[in-house]
Amino acid sequence: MTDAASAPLNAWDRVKLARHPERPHTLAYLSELSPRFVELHGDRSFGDDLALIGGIADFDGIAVMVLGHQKGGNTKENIARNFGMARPEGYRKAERLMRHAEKFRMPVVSLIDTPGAEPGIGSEERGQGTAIAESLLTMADLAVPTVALVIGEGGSGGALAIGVSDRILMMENAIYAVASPEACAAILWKDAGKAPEAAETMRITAADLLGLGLIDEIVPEPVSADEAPREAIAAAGAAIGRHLRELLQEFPLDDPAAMRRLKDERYQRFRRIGAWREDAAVLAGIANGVLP
Amino acid sequence: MTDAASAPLNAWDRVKLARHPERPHTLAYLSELSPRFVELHGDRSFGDDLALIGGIADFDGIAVMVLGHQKGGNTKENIARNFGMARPEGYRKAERLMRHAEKFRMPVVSLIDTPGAEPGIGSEERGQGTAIAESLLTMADLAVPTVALVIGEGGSGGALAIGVSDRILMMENAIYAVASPEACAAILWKDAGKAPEAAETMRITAADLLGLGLIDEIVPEPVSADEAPREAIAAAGAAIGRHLRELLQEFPLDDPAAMRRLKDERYQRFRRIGAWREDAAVLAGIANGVLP
Amino acid sequence: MPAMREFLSRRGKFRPKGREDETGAPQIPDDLWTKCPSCGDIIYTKELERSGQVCPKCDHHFRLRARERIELLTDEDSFYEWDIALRGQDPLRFVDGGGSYAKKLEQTREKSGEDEALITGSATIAGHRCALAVADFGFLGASMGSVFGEKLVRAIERAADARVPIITMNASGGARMHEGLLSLMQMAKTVAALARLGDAGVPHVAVLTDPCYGGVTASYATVADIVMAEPGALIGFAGPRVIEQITKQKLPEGFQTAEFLLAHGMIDMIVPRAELRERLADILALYQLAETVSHGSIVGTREVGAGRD
Amino acid sequence: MPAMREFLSRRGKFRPKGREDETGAPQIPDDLWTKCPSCGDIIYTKELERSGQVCPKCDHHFRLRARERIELLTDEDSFYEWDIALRGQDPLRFVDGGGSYAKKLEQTREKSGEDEALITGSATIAGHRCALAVADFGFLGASMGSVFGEKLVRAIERAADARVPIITMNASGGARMHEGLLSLMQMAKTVAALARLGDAGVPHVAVLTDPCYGGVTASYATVADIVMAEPGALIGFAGPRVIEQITKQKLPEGFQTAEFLLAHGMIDMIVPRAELRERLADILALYQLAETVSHGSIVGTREVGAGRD
Ligand SMILES: [Zn+2]
Ligand SMILES: [Zn+2]
Repeated sequence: MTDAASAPLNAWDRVKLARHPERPHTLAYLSELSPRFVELHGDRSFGDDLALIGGIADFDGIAVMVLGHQKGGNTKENIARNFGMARPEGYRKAERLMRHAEKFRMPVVSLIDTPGAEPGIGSEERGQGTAIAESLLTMADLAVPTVALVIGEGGSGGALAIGVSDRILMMENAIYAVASPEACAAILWKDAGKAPEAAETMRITAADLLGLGLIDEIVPEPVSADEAPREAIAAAGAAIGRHLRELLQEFPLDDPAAMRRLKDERYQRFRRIGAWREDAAVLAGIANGVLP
Repeated sequence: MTDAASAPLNAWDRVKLARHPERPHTLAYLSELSPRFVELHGDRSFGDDLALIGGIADFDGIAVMVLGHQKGGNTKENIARNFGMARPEGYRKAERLMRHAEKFRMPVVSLIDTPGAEPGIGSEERGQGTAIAESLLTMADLAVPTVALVIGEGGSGGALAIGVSDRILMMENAIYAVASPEACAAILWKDAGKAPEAAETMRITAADLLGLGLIDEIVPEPVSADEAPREAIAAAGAAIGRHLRELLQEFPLDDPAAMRRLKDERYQRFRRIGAWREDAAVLAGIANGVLP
Repeated sequence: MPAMREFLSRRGKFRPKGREDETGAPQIPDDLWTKCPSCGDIIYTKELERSGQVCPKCDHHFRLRARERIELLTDEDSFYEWDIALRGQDPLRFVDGGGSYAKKLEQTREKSGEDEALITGSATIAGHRCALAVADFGFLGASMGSVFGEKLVRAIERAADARVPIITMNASGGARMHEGLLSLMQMAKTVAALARLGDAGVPHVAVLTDPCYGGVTASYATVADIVMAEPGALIGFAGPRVIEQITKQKLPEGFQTAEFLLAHGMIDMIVPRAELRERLADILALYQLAETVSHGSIVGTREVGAGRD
Repeated sequence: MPAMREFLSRRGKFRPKGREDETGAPQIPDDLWTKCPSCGDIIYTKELERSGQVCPKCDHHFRLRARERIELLTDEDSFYEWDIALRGQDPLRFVDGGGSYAKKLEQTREKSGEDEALITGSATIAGHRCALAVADFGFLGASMGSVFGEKLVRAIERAADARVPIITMNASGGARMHEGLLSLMQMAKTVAALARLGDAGVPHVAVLTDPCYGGVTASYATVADIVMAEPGALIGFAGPRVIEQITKQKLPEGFQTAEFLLAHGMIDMIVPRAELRERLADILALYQLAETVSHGSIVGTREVGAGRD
């Protein structure tokens, strides 16, 4: 996998790297980056989801609430962690911890790494859609600075649920997509085997998304994170720390006006997203009070 | 049951009246008192509890959020309504609707009528204690006026969960107790048959509780509500309406300072409750820096 | 009230497109008779039209196009459409087996008679002013792309400014794949707009209709202040076939129906199409009453026994 | 900081009552050997004392009296008790088969060596100042009566004023029946005080210990910002016998244990007694750090690889 140095990687290569079993997951980041992490469990209404974890960490002298999808390092762990696919109780835990962070004025750091929210009977019974939507709503309105880093797979709504952040970063070999390339290929090509083509046209790599203005920064992986996890984590920690400090400087936590500005800037950030044009002839027609 | 007119009723008589199968329940009050009621369902995470209902009602020209326990009028209904014993999802629905009321500045009217929160395996699994506690917390801090009326049985924490109100009223033949007389007798007398004695010494009637300063007003039932439901409901409606108007006058909904005062007065109301004394000798000892 | 003036002035001044404008894929065959997909009954098409496309025998609610819903719901001539000049782009230069997204958009506009999958505007319902955002399943399965999101957010912002409730009527087959992550981000964008609407104390009522899946279910539609659904509508996050494939389990009877969601606490009520207008009018009246009372004016006087019995 | 001064000044100036003061019903027989009720092993009593009353073989956590918990948890000589003059009353003139509540209170004070079921005060844990409220199951099953509620609320108010976290260590067998509705209302009273503590942004950490039932579980203890429990502690709303009687169902294995609550999402963590002090110190340090950072001061500098591995 040292192709990175020689030939440019295509989107499908990145997909494989983003899913690489040796790639470090959230707990590896925490153990490397925080000397003090207190994990908090449970949604207070149904269960505790091990696929989406959270807790308070001392991150370089800042008390932050960390939220992150957690994949396993082997099959047994992956079964316990549901392959990083969170259930409604995971998103409800995340929402609870976001409110905790707001109450005690802790910035929120999200580490995104999921194939997507779990599709399952129980998840539908307990309102997977509603749980994700409520997490989005809470996060959009949170009165503390928030930084998200996609460390592996950023899979659809299940990823975004903890990613409505003031700064959005991606590891160089991470991906972030509206659907898995396989699902996209199955729907639009009627052939899941066309996933590599789908991956390309979907624009899911860090470079693509930086180009589209959807993310703020790429954390370089000169050697991919599965091969050099500590180096990748250190670079990620440095980037997150820099953004946190910038945000805390610009938006002092104890200044209500700054928190309103922060929320306003976050709103504008997402408000702008999209590609559209306005048909000049129609606009002229409206202005003149007649249809074009 | 027209003894009321002739001889004074004892506590156990009131228990029987409060539980009388013909006594009107929450929906009867709503149908009599509101020309427009939109029931809202569900806790948005697990289920919909038919034993604790809620919705927006036009109550005499005021849009209010009504919450109430709902018993059935017959066995089949009682099974569907779980005999008015709410589950955690009932209290979570109540909490959700309280926040709805606060968001849209609607006063909250609670109609209390439950033997208690359901004791059951599923209820424990889904956190009956936590659900009640969160309902108490939300209600204690609500920035809209709240009026509670005990229409039948006010059974323990399951009743109080929707009763942390600015005004607390009781129907003349309602009861309000920390535990059922049967449970109290079983524990303290080791004999559930001593329930009538327990009922007496527990001070659970409206008159007792008015005397203890725990409630604000008794709604008279010249004829008990099981025999004259429309009259009882009309009297209840008049009392609730009067308290609502007083509260709205004293605490205008669009005045944030008034809402802070309202919350402060509510806090002081509950803050005061209890019976204690301070041992003068010990106080003197503390003042002098020595133990008495 | 400058906000209210703007709320009204942004309309395009023209009558709404009628059903006769729709050239492509009508839900209802133009024959004399229509077969109900639920009970199999053969229904006189005119009768179906009179019932708002509800099967008189089994109560099956046929899918409706957005403009049909608007017509059924709003007071006559009260609908003023917003943002009719907005057009989709092909920001990713997306190409699948069938060609480019740009071409597909063009074809879909032709075929569906609509410019996008969401129609927004202001209207009155039984005299109550509201903002409306109605999804059109006939336009690329009402997938939420950039224009969908932008139109919805503009409608929410106008509702917030004018302090007028917004009603969304929702359907969706899933994400607009062709717009990639831009499509996913519309979930955050629309929900963020609702957060501000909520801070302003303005209500959002959502009506979920068949089918409602994916990003729409996982964003703005389910965090409404009141969520209702049409009888029998299928509503979920993941599609039933995906769930069946992945879990290898048989799905329970009635899985993901509106009735299933009600039982699981996810929606406030199920409202038959015939009662929708009246129910929404009730709700709008109650919110209006709350607004009036919160500004210090109480109109009612206690009349004992003035109830509904 | 006048608030902090008051926080400290309200203490009674005397050393905490030691275990030697307890005259009645000691949990641990004063013999050389103690039998573990969980594994049946015979343990050298002195060893049990050294382990904080945890069975060295099966990890069973014996119940502790409140002062034993305070001794195990706090820095030496750091505990200053509050409100030692508060005494219960008999407001209902409650009489059961055994006599009056007034008499029962008197007897219980004699037997237990305590004046009420809750002991409050200020202390430091590994140098971190906090308020403490510790329930004593040996006093009428740590039922929450008026004095319990009043002491707790005073402690919460002092914690809010001084902006110092409060740690509650909770156990309870249920309501104080003898105080009737006054007892029930302590649920509202204590939770209302916590609502204000929360508005002030001051944390509450609750430790649930065996057994914890009824009003305490349904009020202040479970709405803490962080809820932890001792291993194996039984925690619930309704008692297991009541549930079994009413439902006629066999209770599932491990029902209402701390581990059951963790799996069902109700608590944040299970902390063995031996680790409690350290874990609380960590949490207090993190909240302290948050407070410092929120006032604009960041002390750390990024050192790559400064982690725990
Ligand atoms: Zn049919
Ligand atoms: Zn043992």
